[in-house]
Amino acid sequence: MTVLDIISIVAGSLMVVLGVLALNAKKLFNTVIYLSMMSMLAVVCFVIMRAPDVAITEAVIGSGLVTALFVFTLFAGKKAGGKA
Amino acid sequence: MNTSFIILLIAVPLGAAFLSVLVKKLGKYFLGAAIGFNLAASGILAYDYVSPVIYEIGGFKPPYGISLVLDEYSLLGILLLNVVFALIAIMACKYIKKYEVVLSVALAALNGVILTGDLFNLFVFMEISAIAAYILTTMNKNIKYTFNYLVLGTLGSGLLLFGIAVIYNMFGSLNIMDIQNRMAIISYPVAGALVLPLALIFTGLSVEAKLLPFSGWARGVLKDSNSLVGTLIVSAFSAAVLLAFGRLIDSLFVMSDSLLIVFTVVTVGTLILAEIAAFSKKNLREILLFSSIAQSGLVVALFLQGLKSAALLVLINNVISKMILFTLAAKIGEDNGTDKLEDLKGVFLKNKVLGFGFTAAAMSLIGLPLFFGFIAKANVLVSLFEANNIWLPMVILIVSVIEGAYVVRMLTTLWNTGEEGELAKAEDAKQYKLTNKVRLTIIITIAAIAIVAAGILPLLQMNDWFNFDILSFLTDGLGGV
Amino acid sequence: MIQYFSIVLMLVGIYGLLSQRNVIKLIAALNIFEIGLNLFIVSIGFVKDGLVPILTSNNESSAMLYVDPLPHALVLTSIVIGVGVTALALALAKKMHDKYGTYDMDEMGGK
Amino acid sequence: MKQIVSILLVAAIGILIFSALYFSDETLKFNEYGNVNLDDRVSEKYIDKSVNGNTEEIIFGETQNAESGSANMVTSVVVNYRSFDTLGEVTVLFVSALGVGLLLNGKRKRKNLKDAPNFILKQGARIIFGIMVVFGVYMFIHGHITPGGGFPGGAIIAASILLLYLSDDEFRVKLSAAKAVESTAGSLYVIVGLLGIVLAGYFLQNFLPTGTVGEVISSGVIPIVYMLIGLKVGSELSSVIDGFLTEEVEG
Repeated sequence: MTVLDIISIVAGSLMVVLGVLALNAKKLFNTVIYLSMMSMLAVVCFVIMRAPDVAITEAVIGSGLVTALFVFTLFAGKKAGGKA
Repeated sequence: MNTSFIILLIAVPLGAAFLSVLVKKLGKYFLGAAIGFNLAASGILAYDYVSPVIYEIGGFKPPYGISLVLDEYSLLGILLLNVVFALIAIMACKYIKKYEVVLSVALAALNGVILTGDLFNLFVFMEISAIAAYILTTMNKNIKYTFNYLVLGTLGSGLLLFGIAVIYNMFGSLNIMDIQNRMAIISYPVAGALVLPLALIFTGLSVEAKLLPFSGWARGVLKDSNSLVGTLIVSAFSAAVLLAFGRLIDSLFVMSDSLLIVFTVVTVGTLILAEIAAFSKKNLREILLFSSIAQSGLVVALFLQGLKSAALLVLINNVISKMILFTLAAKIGEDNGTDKLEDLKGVFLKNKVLGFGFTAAAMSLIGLPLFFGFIAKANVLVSLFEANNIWLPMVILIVSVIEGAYVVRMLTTLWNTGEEGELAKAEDAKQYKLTNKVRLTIIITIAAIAIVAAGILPLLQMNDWFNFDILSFLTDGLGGV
Repeated sequence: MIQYFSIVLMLVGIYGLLSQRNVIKLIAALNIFEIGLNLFIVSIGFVKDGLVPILTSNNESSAMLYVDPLPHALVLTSIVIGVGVTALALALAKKMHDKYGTYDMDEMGGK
Repeated sequence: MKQIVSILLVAAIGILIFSALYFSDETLKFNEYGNVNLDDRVSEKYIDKSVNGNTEEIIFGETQNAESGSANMVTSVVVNYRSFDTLGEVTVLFVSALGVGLLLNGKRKRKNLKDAPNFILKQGARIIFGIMVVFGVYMFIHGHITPGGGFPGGAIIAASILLLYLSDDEFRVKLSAAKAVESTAGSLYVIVGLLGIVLAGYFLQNFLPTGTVGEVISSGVIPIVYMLIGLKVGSELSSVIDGFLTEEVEG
């Protein structure tokens, strides 16, 4: 077992836990944050699998822009006065 | 023959889409030009067709580069698709406003779905056409159903990609022909190992092909759609997806017996259940959409049995007649504010030409003699009997009775105003509207005449019309001109 | 190892799609599924002791052992497609929230 | 109840997938994680750049005029060998940006931020904006020698625009300009493809000399195409962001 194996096991299991948490979160905002954390861990996994191109793309698009879009959607909902 | 036309079928509509964002006012003309170019190009390709062509994009030979395949099968596909697409765009041009770009992209993507010889490229084009379809369905103003469609469609294409990834892991290639060759080299049966990827690909494609139980999106999306969106989805989109489905089944599906049984049960189950559902519905568009689901089931079931030619005949019949039926149904719904059968007694008395077009298409759908559907159905039954298959013809015949029942009920209601036995009078239908549009009338008439002609001419010209191979007909009949 | 987790992630995504009725959570479930799928595709290209598939002044020959670059290219495409679909889905969600005042699909009723 | 049913269903699917992938006793097996022989795969030739019959080893900084001049093999797959997929991919983003625009259409104005941004925040964000844009441009121009490329580069540009949106109450991208960039870049991509037909014979074929592997000015059309992709992705994502950060004007 190398260090990378251990990191990948930790990251992988954390991702599964975060995924379940995201789906069962009470607040929608937490869902989004868990999703973003998952995406960040996925970046770690991509680096472990020697895929820097994919890692950069996932970091910028997956955990950056997509999270931003989710958050903006939620804020728009809050403002309209409906319950989130 | 200039092989560059193959790629231009995709590149020109894409270029038109990109350009029409720049000059918004000219969007209509760009779309028209793209459709016209595609019609002409597919005509030229058909006219010059001699033997299968493989177009290597980027100049890299397959399997390394992406290749487009133009054989009899895809030639038939692009002819059908481009003609149907053009007709729908002309008939429903008042809805196109603001959506020209989406339609151009959809045209490019559907051509790509039919032509591509690469699995991942197929996924990309499926996804483009699906996204175009999601955007088009927002025209219905019922966003909840569009969202349903989006979620199911994305899950489906995800599963398709999963299956493609497993195939790539096993065979190390993404080119369909190359995978086929690599399967042939392996001396032992590959069916066992292929169960998972084939199941994933089948599930992924069934979402777009509207097979049960993945067709939950279709009802919500189609039941109040207008004559552009609904007609495109039940004819053009479904034709392209089914053709891609057929190509994959033909080349990659090496199935174990149990897997074949599962797939057949799904498709035949779709056929039976959807026809029963269509029988129980009271609204014109709902009847048609369930009938469309049922026909998809039948086409895929025939592909699974290896009867490519029969499946293609059913597909053509379904696409052309559904185009007419759904356009008119959506138009009736729009003119009268409802498409409930009970409220539309005798609506065709207001406009007999359109009524006859509708009737011809409906007759062809159920396969009455003298219509094209009869040739298709006879071919299906004959080729199934030749393959020593007894139970599937039985199912098809029983289902045809159900189909016939609801189509006849639909037609009698739409033609007949009063009580039974009374002669229908045009005055009784006064409260309905079915406005006359010149373009619509001309196209419907021509299409209806084409259906009848394609139903009669083979009977007169060919001795073995019940055993008619559409693919070789295409090369001998058109290529040899 | 990552491969097992990626499949489990996809299953979590499917579970979310089956069990949730909230629009935002459905989109989140789709994203979880996509992350799992992307990890899976990259993992099928991983070669033990393979190098990053970029020629540099340290790894300067194509004869060395590299990981498979093709799945990386596929995943780049898949990520971008994913963000396109997610943006469209979120725009739909925003519209639905404007119309019904809620993100819960059950509360939206038949209309 | 629904939860339990879905858990059971998912568990069943999971068992099916795992048993088919890892526990099947067929001779043709799913290659397990890490145990992959690239000689069985098409990508072997992508690494050696030998699709068109090259037999020599590719050496960084020495080999000239290879069929694909990129040192980054992922880039050579994305922009040379499978460029058509990439064209499809930018089309996906194009259509969905268009769809977002159509859904959130109408006359729109900026949404007010909760706390009005102060002077330091505004100016600081502008400085960072410049650095980010330069980094994004660097990324897509160097896509053929370093990791990155058109998509992350474009996304970084979009992120820098997002920064301006968040730090400045009144900032708005000129949507018409974004559309113009997007449309021009997309059309130019198709035109590069068509030039391939005219100059080299096939759509999207490379028609420029590929130079020495590893140099900045090399690899034929790759930097051009990646620049177009970067601009296109950047402008598309910016217009998507604009759709989400504005609200319809009442009445």
